[in-house]
Amino acid sequence: EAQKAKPIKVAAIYTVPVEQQWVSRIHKALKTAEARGDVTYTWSENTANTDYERVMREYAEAGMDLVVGEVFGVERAARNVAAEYPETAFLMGSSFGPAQPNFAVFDNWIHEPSYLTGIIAGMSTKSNVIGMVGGYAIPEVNRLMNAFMEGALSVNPDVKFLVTFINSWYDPPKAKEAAFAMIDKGADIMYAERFGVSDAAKERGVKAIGNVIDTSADYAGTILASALWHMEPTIDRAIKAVTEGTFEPADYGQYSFMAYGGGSFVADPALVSPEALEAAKAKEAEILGGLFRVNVNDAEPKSTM
Amino acid sequence: MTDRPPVLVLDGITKRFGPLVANDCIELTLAPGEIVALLGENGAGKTTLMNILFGHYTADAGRVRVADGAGGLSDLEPGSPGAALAAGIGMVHQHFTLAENLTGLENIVLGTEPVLRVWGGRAEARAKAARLMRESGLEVDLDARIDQLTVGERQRVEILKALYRDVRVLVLDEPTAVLTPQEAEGLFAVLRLLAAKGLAVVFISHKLGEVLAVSHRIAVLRAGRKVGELETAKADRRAIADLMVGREVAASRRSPLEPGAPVLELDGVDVAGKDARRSLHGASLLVRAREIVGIAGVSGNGQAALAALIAGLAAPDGGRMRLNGRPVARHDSRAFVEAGVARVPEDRHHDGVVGAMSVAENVAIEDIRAKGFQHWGFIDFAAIRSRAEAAIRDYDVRCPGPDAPARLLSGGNIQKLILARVLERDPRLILANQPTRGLDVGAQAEVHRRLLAARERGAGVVLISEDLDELFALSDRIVVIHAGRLAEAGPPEALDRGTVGLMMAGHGREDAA
Amino acid sequence: MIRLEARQSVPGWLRLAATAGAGVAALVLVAIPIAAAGVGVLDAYALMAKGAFGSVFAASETLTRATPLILTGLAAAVAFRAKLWNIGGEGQLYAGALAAVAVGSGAISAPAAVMVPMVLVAGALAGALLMIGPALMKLRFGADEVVTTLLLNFVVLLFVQMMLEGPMKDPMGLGWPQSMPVTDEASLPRLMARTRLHAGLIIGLVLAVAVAILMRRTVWGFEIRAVGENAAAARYAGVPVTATMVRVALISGALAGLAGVGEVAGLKGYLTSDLSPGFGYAGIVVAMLAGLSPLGVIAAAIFIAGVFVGADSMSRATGVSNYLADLVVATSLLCVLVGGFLTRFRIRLGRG
Amino acid sequence: MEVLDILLTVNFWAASVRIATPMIFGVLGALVCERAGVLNLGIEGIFTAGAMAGWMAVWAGADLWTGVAVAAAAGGLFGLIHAILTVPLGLSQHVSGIGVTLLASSLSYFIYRTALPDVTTPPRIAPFRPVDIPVLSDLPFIGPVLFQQTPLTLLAFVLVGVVAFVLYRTPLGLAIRAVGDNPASVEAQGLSVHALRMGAVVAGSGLMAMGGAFLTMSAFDAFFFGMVNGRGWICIALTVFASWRPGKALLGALLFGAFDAFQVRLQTEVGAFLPSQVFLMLPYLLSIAALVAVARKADYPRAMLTPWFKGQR
Ligand SMILES: Nc1ncnc2c1ncn2[C@@H]1O[C@H](COP(=O)(O)OP(=O)(O)OP(=O)(O)O)[C@@H](O)[C@H]1O
Ligand SMILES: Nc1ncnc2c1ncn2[C@@H]1O[C@H](COP(=O)(O)OP(=O)(O)OP(=O)(O)O)[C@@H](O)[C@H]1O
Ligand SMILES: [Mg+2]
Ligand SMILES: [Mg+2]
Repeated sequence: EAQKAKPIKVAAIYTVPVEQQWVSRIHKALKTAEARGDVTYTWSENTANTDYERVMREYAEAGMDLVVGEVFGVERAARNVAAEYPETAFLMGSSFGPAQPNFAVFDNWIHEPSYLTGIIAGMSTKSNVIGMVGGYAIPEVNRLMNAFMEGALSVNPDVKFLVTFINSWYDPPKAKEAAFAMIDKGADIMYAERFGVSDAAKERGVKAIGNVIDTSADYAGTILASALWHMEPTIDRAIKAVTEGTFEPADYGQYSFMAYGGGSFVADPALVSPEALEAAKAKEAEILGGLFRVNVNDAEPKSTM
Repeated sequence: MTDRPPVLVLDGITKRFGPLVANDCIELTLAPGEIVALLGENGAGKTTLMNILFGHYTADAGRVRVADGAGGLSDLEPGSPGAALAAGIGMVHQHFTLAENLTGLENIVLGTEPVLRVWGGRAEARAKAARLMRESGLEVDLDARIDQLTVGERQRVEILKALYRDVRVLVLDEPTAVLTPQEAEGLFAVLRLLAAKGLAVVFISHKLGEVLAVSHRIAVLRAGRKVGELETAKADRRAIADLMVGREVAASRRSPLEPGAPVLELDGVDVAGKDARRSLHGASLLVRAREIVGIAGVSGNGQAALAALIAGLAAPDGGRMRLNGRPVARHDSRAFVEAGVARVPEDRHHDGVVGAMSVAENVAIEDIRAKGFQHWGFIDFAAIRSRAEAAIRDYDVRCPGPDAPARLLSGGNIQKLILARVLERDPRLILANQPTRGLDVGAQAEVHRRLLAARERGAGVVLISEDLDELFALSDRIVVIHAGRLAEAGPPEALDRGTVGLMMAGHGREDAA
Repeated sequence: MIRLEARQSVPGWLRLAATAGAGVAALVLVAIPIAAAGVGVLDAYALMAKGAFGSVFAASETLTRATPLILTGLAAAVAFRAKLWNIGGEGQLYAGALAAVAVGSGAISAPAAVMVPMVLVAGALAGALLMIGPALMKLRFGADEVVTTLLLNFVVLLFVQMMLEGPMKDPMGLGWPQSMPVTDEASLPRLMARTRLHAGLIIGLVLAVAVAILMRRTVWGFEIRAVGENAAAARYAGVPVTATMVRVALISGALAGLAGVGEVAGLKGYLTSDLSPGFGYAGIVVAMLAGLSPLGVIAAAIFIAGVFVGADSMSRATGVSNYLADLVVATSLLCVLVGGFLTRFRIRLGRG
Repeated sequence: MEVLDILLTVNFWAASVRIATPMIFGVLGALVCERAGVLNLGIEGIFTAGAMAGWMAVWAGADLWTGVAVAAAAGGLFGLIHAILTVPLGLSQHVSGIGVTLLASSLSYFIYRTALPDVTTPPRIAPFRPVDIPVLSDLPFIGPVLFQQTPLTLLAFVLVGVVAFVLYRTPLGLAIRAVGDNPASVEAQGLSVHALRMGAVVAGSGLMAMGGAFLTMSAFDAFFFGMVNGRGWICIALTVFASWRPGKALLGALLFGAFDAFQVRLQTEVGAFLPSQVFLMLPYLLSIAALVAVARKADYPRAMLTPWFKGQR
């Protein structure tokens, strides 16, 4: 394949608005690349799955070099469209594997830092009740919740979990109410998969665990630890490959792992006990050293109370 | 009286609806204390003229002038009922303008209070309404919601509403159509009283007797034009009818016939309705072929329940019912139609026609599933059309054509359409519920002729009416309904109106006679 | 003073002029946000036209999006004719889709000649069954169908999600809540290579004609119209009102169910809980725009689909936020609504 | 017993009231429109517009109550569009309503995105805080449930009384009730059918928008796409349940709030045994059941959906 002149043309297709935590990470990485001058960047947000295929085609027809997106609802169709436009590189969030000739995949593989936040939570809870509020019970969410629960149980077998799904990506008031209900039931740490949960925690003076994005500045004194996702390693690699003409339909998922800097774990030393922090750091080192592998479990997590 | 300066002048009023000229350069002058009757066939343009006067419609030409305080006349703002009310004009509408979710009192005070007032005022209003009721004899329960009232009671509220405004000019558009004779008499007394105090009244009615009894002057409209005006004192029925219709209206005569086999038998039938008005208690009734049984009664005494029963819309809760000598198996409209029952509903607009559908479809609606009108579920439009054309021709239904929507027809023509629909099937039993209400003299005579003709062809007829003249003229026997109970009064020849009136008020046959 | 006067009849030129006028008005109004976003207005419109009908692909996309709208539009048109306010097209669409995958994703294996009709019937049946509840609740208890059908949309969607996370989950879906794919035998054939056009469009067109015939030419249609226009008079004249209502409910639900079948067996291949971006609700708009005329539904559906596809594509080509597409659809919709008004009435100034 | 435990806690009822608050505004708004004879399916979009406009005003520097006023004005503006289309022009209330929903939400999103193109985490405002009312807030049970809420919740309760008072105790309310039942009754008494209807739709839409404002200014502190999440539609349903009465509207909204609060709590109680969707369905199914129970007595504004033209029959 031929080399391409910078900036290459990149388009992104999101099925949700760019405020959605998940998508916001891709958006941010692409914005950064645009600011660096590596790419020109256009995007469509809130694109219904019904329209996804058309939008892919339109971008491909428009001569995009790289199309980024998430094809969870349209896996097969997306692969078919991609195959028709071999000149365009596709990098898509997907639960499946890559496909020839030009369809690479990624996913938010931050189960590792999630496990570490679980350790923090497990050692920090006094009531031994942890609340978890999710949007939808989809693999991308379940996986992180399960890793978190496993991490917590690994240090505190007595901990119990409350799990609720609110069936919406953006209904913070509803998420907040769900969180309140759990705090009423004794949860003293809230796993904040959605906007609204940390708000409830802060209002009621309990702690929260962040997910995907770092919100500790917005909830001073509330966020114990967060499992963060960074799309830059993934996006930058893809951009580089496309620019150099070496793009392969690979699985970029690994670049979300901690080892590549795609996932990271942060904790607030002011709120977390030194022992807990130490335990998490020790586990982090094991993970980075390849001595420990966090399980991937996509099943819907259930309350254990 | 007419020498006084006028309180109201209609000057060259013209109104068109598309190609139709509903009012053609009409002049009318009204003096204080004068009762003017406005006569004309259905669709002559009476209501249209009054609607212009009151501001519901805007005239295409001409103006309405009302007396101002200074002794002169000034133009009334067109198209504004508010302005008309402010000028002291009140109107009792032909079709009720009542909000049914409000009480009578609320309907009366609606629009009379400052809209943005926050507190008070209702007590005086109630007192005033109560006084009006006492004075006029038009009694209603002011705190009952309108939808709980009978048509007659609603009409009383409608009249009270206009009286409440202390008007100088009062328009009454067919106010007596749903009142009992006694109520109508009460209303006339009030009108005379108010007129004596200077109220000017426009009174519209199809009942010539009333017109002659109450009015000072008569104006006649025909096809949108004013064709004559005369002093009531110098008028007689025949002259008026001639003016209105342009020809003489002959009354039908009932010829003596020997009744045949029973077509409808009710034997101790009970209907448990929502309230007394919609209930029957141990009602027994026999209707034979070739006879007309007239049901007399004050509205709201169970006529609705009886009509629903005979129309097949309701089943009895007790007792026995037989049609054509056989017990009724299914109480539903279609079964009754198929058993040869012709049903003429009381409210022709509500129950009689589907206004948005064509005349032809409305003629065929009872037969649409019959052989000859459909094949394999597909409608035979040619058959329907030819049936409709025959109906329009034979029953003189005035309409733009079989494809015109039925809502464009006037009430009288809707009634003819319904008669054409139900009588063409050669029915064995006919239910005619208030068949001539609101119809002009010509249309009334036509309906009467049709019912008598059906009787001669062998049908039994149940005629429910609040018009005693009609009952006495058509019935072979009169049965009185009161509080859900039926009482045989006998053949009209052997009866006088007083007896029937007393029976309608709840007295037994013996003490009434 | 401004007065309105109903027209006796609507001349053809006026209808055309009003539609054109409405289009122009919509374009003028939409120019405001486009210009506000810093894009050349004329360029934007050229791009919009191109995006909707400018190529075989664009036109095929418009028709593809119109396909479910035709069916949900018919569902609403039939029901509204009888004054049965079925707002539940969305739920019935999902019910139809669910039934289609239940039957068509391998549980039964048979040749296409058997499978395709079976999938269609299953979807129609599911949509129809879903309407039975609201119809009976209305007829039996007087429960307002606007509310029951509306609320059932939420219930059905949750039920679909439950099925997709439970018994109907694709074991090969890597945990993602989606159904097993519809087998090739059970899929509706594609109409054209390299486009997404599928046989659902033909089904929609045929059914539009069928519904038109049903309403105008048959006894059932007659009874439906009579019940809708005046149920009291219809009942009085012996029309079986209850049976007609139930019949209408079933037909309406079945049509919406078929829309779901088309989307899942013709377009996507498997069911997810985001199958429809509100096709059921859009069907109401389509039906009313068409004046409840079954054939008009076709035009209205293509109009709505074309405006959306064109505006969406334009927003992408110009880099304006793609929320603009919905804004254009909404504005066009309201303008067309007003345009229809101008054909029915004459506006007169002053008196005389 | 666990279920009973839920029902006996103060926090459960406080949550019910919170969840109910936007619905109270919404149902009141829908009720005012429908009482005047106009179905307003624009509600879902008007909620969104209120949520966006109120929040954005505060974000741009206005104080909270100004934000509420801005939200109400935005709602009133979209109400005016619906009113013009459906009242003097007499166009289909269904289409106009859905059109207004589409217009109001897409315009809100478009404005939001145009104003904040590069935001991945929505900016926040300082929202309304629960107020402490002397004596009342300290009452046992009632205090925390009713009087430790934010001012908007208290406003919602007050508005129930205001709407009820206006509808049933003032000439204006009388006219609104009449015009929704039979416009001819109002016209014949010299009042303007169109002015009454348009006024009611504008006012009702303003109320609806305040429900949206509650979401971004009280329940939460930022604006999100799609955050109204069907609440408007539920209000349309609750209006029928409420039989178009303000008191019953309050009851219906509270009932729905309680169903929802209950559902969330039940999910954590027995969520391990049943799919989460079963709980989420609960409020809808219970609402349908409640409707069926009261349906016979439902008292429709008879002229609803029917346009009125002067001089036409
Ligand atoms: N709103 C309207 N639109 C169209 N045409 C109308 C309208 N109102 C009245 N007309 C026409 O005007 C004519 C006169 O009607 P109008 O109601 O004035 O008759 P009327 O004399 O009151 O009859 P009736 O004695 O039956 O009450 C009718 O034949 C009808 O064609
Ligand atoms: N919506 C309408 N459009 C056109 N014309 C109408 C409409 N409604 C009524 N009309 C006309 O108005 C006239 C009067 O109508 P109305 O209902 O008062 O009948 P009517 O002649 O007064 O009959 P009746 O008083 O005996 O019931 C009718 O002749 C009819 O043609
Ligand atoms: Mg008249
Ligand atoms: Mg008349």
